[in-house]
Amino acid sequence: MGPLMDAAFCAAWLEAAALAVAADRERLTDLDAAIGDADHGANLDRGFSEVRQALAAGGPGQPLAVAGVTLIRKVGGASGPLYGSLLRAMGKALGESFTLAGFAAAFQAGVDEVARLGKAVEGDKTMLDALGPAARAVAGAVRDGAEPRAAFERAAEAAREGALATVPLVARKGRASYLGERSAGHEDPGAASSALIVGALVTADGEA
Amino acid sequence: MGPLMDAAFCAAWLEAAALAVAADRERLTDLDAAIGDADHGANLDRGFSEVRQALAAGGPGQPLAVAGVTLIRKVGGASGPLYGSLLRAMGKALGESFTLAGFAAAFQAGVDEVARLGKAVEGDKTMLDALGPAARAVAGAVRDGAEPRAAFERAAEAAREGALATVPLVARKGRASYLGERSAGHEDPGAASSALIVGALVTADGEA
Amino acid sequence: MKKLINSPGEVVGDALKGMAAAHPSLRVADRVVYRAAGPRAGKVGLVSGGGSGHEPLHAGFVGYGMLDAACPGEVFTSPVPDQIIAATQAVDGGAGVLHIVKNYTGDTLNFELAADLTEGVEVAGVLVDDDVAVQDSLYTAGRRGTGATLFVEKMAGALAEQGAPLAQVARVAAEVDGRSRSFGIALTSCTTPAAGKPTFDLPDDQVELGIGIHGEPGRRRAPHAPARELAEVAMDAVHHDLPLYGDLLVMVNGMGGTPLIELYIVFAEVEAYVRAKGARVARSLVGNYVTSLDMQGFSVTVCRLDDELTRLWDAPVETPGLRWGR
Amino acid sequence: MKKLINSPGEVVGDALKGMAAAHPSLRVADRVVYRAAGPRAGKVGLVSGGGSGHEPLHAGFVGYGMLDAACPGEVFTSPVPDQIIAATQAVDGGAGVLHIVKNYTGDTLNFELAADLTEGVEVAGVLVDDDVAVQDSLYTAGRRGTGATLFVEKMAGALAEQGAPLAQVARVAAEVDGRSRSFGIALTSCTTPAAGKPTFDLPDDQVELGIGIHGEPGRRRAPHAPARELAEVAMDAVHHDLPLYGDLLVMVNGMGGTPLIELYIVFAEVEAYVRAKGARVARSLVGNYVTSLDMQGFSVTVCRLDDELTRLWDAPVETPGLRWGR
Ligand SMILES: Nc1ncnc2c1ncn2[C@@H]1O[C@H](COP(=O)(O)OP(=O)(O)O)[C@@H](O)[C@H]1O
Ligand SMILES: Nc1ncnc2c1ncn2[C@@H]1O[C@H](COP(=O)(O)OP(=O)(O)O)[C@@H](O)[C@H]1O
Ligand SMILES: [Mg+2]
Ligand SMILES: [Mg+2]
Ligand SMILES: [Mg+2]
Ligand SMILES: [Mg+2]
Repeated sequence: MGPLMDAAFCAAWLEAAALAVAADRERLTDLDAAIGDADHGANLDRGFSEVRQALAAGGPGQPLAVAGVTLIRKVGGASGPLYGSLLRAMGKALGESFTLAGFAAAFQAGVDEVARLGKAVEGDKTMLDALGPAARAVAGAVRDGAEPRAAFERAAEAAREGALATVPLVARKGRASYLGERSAGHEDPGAASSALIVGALVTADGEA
Repeated sequence: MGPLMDAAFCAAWLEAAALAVAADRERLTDLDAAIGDADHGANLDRGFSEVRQALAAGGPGQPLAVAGVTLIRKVGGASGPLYGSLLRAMGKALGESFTLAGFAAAFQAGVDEVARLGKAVEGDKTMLDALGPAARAVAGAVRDGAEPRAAFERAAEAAREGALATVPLVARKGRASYLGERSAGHEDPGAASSALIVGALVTADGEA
Repeated sequence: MKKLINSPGEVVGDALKGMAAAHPSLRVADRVVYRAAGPRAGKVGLVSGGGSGHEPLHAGFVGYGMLDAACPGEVFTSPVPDQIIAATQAVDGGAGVLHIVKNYTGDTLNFELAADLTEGVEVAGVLVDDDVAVQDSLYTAGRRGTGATLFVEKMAGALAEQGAPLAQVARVAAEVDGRSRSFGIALTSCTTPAAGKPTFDLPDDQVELGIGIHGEPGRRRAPHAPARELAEVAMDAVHHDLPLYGDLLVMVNGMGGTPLIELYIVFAEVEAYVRAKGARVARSLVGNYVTSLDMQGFSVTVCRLDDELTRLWDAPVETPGLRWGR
Repeated sequence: MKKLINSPGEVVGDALKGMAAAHPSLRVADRVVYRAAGPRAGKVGLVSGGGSGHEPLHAGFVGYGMLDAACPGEVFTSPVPDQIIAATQAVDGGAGVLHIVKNYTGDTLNFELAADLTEGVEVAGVLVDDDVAVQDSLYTAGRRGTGATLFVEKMAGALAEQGAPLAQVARVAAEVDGRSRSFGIALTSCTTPAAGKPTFDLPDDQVELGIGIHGEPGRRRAPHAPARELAEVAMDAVHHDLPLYGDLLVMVNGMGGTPLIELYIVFAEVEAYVRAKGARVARSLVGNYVTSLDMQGFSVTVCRLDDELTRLWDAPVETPGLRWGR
């Protein structure tokens, strides 16, 4: 059992994720231009701006649940409902305060929801290739009795590696799959943004 | 009175003009791109190819009259009817054989017809700025008792100078006039093609 | 140059083949596009034409309520008299034929030659010259004909369909032209198949103001600006020449390479401009109608309506390019 | 990037403003485009939608005989469930609503979420997946929906207008999709307003084969070739998947930046191809209908007609983008 975490941490995470997405907006769109339709950075940046507004408006509800619903309602595209469902599922599973183990379980539940909705598995060259390893890294850290900070660092590392590992893959889901063999040799934009979002856990932990 | 010239000379002139236009097709279109619609070389080349075919088919009639009707019927645009009328008027005025003085008068009649149809005067930055001086040069040569060769050389020179003199002018007729002041600084494509066609008189005379 | 063509010399012929195959309502013969149904006895015939590269103008406007025949020339080159003569003779239903001619030296010369040479048919002509970017004076070639050509063809066509005599059709055609003004702005040049390269170079941050429909450069260049400002430049030019009031027919026309989504954005600005002047967009058209090959940009054409013109505009039309009421 | 826009973020909103102003037959509210006349009691409602940038699809096909509402997303981004829920509830005339969804992850996810969340309305869906450039298998996202969307919207719309029940409208919609195939070729990339630069670079002597309608690169590159050969590549791909015989509905569709004259040239080749296979182009459509912003290129969509589908195609339609019979 790790120490207790709370909703404020979730809000800080979302804030850090929003900043990271805004900073890399152009890179994400460029990745999407190569094997998709050149809007991933714009989509997520629009979505996370809305998330920040929704959180600033300060309504009730777990920040992750609020963020999830906001992404679903405001982004559109593939990544809107997928990231939205990830966060909504996590928010549903987490209360006002929770342990790192609770967080790990919620994270896995969110990732499972993405896989279910997207009908995708790891190796399909999607965000799952970063999210899946990241969720397992947090769970592993919990088993090892690690502190949140170390857990998040391991998750961020796993997500980054997972994202990079999409480069040689041939896409089987999403727009990149239309390219067939030509999708190989490019990093999946959704995996890249997942690495950013998971990486924001570390930033948020540093601040909290 | 100069020596007698004949229909064969007219045919040779048209042939030489066709070759000159074909060789400078791209330059003429480029001139037209700058202040018109980028088709002058294509128009004239298409027209003179048809003229060569019509003459090769060997029907009856003065070659210039045949050429004139062919240009009117096949080219379109501004230059088709204008050059066509120039040549048709010349052909009407000339018989099977004629003197240089007769040619000079016919040339002037053709130029007058262009001015009438185009409602243009010299200085409007059109083909007239090359054709007018050329016709006067032939007439002058006749007055001076020059040989055809010398007359044609003077005409070619006058046409070239006339064409170059269009560069600073602001166009008042044709598409170039739409550009207003911006038409200054460019040679008029029709004046340039007129210089080629008049210049072909010299080539034709060398061959005849 | 990347174009969907077989070769530069075959562009017009191949496109006409495609038109004929796509539209059973049309018949193409010797470079003239006719209504397949042929002339109607007693109806004034309408013939238009001009260089190709402006599609759907003119051939796309052949059909019930609009043209009887169109004479397409080579790209940006007016048709030759033979085409016009053949068309004029073929569409005469005994009530005479109206030539609708855009004011370009080449078009006027070739239509005049054809009118002179057409025997046994009463021919009247209307000259379309709506482009306010060009100064109209005795000492110029006069204003170009651009977007208003569509208005003239539509309204004169409706009147002819209703059985009006030639003189009246010609009068209304001239009236539509007199009540119409246009102004165009290009973001890019077009590329003619014959030249194979853009007619003019336009830096990525500049636009051409006051362009025509043949890739002629405009009167001047200006920095690229938001749609709102470009629409204002165009509408100011129109309004300066034809003060806007009352009911207007407004066309926001793409130059061929501009997608519809952008034209709607321009239309929103144009409509707001008109409203701000206290006038009203009573009828409108948004799309690529009078084009300049693959040029990106737009033109706006405004016609001051009255009750008769509104009725003529609303009358049924059935052509490949414009259709309503049947 | 040179576009006729005010700013990248305002593109869709501004274009909808223009559509509403240009077409009194439409009503725009909260990013949904409706028929101004509202739902008709007892008629099945048709809702479609998808990313913007494909104009006139979808909003341009709202009107009599076609859609009841369209939900435009951001450029190339599927709409959000809220839009779809609002549209679905608004157009229900008591006979249920058909969702016409192009097969993209984003579109299917958002329409599914919306269908789940819409209360009190019977909802059926049809997935359009006509693009033979994409391999269809259990292990892929499946074929994209492209040109056939227009066919589905037109024919299902006609059937709904005739009062058919939801199940039958859905069945015919699926049948139209099943009988339709598409293939697209790009000469240039498009430029999304958000990215501000072309999605892909294509050398001046190359084309992309098998492109979609979102600037996704195609399956492979090939040297640029005459229209005849490009048409053959596209038609071979279609014919390989859906052997051509009998009466066909054929659309030669521009990708947004291709002028009509070139599309007619392609159509001439496509028609010749069809004839050579012993089939017949019974109905056709040539123009920019299912576009990809300013991309230059074309797609061809073929649907095998039967008598019922021919009747549905010929039935009256009155929308900004497609109109005949009224
Ligand atoms: N079926 C799927 N399952 C999981 N992730 C997916 C799926 N389809 C797409 N994605 C992810 O979404 C990303 C694309 O998101 P985005 O560009 O915003 O949406 P769109 O593809 O609709 O334009 C891809 O890079 C991929 O990671
Ligand atoms: N009214 C006119 N009078 C005399 N020459 C003219 C007139 N209008 C145009 N021209 C000549 O025609 C030339 C253009 O010919 P061309 O490009 O073939 O036709 P178009 O202008 O119809 O495209 C001009 O450069 C000019 O010399
Ligand atoms: Mg994308
Ligand atoms: Mg020219
Ligand atoms: Mg020309
Ligand atoms: Mg997208």
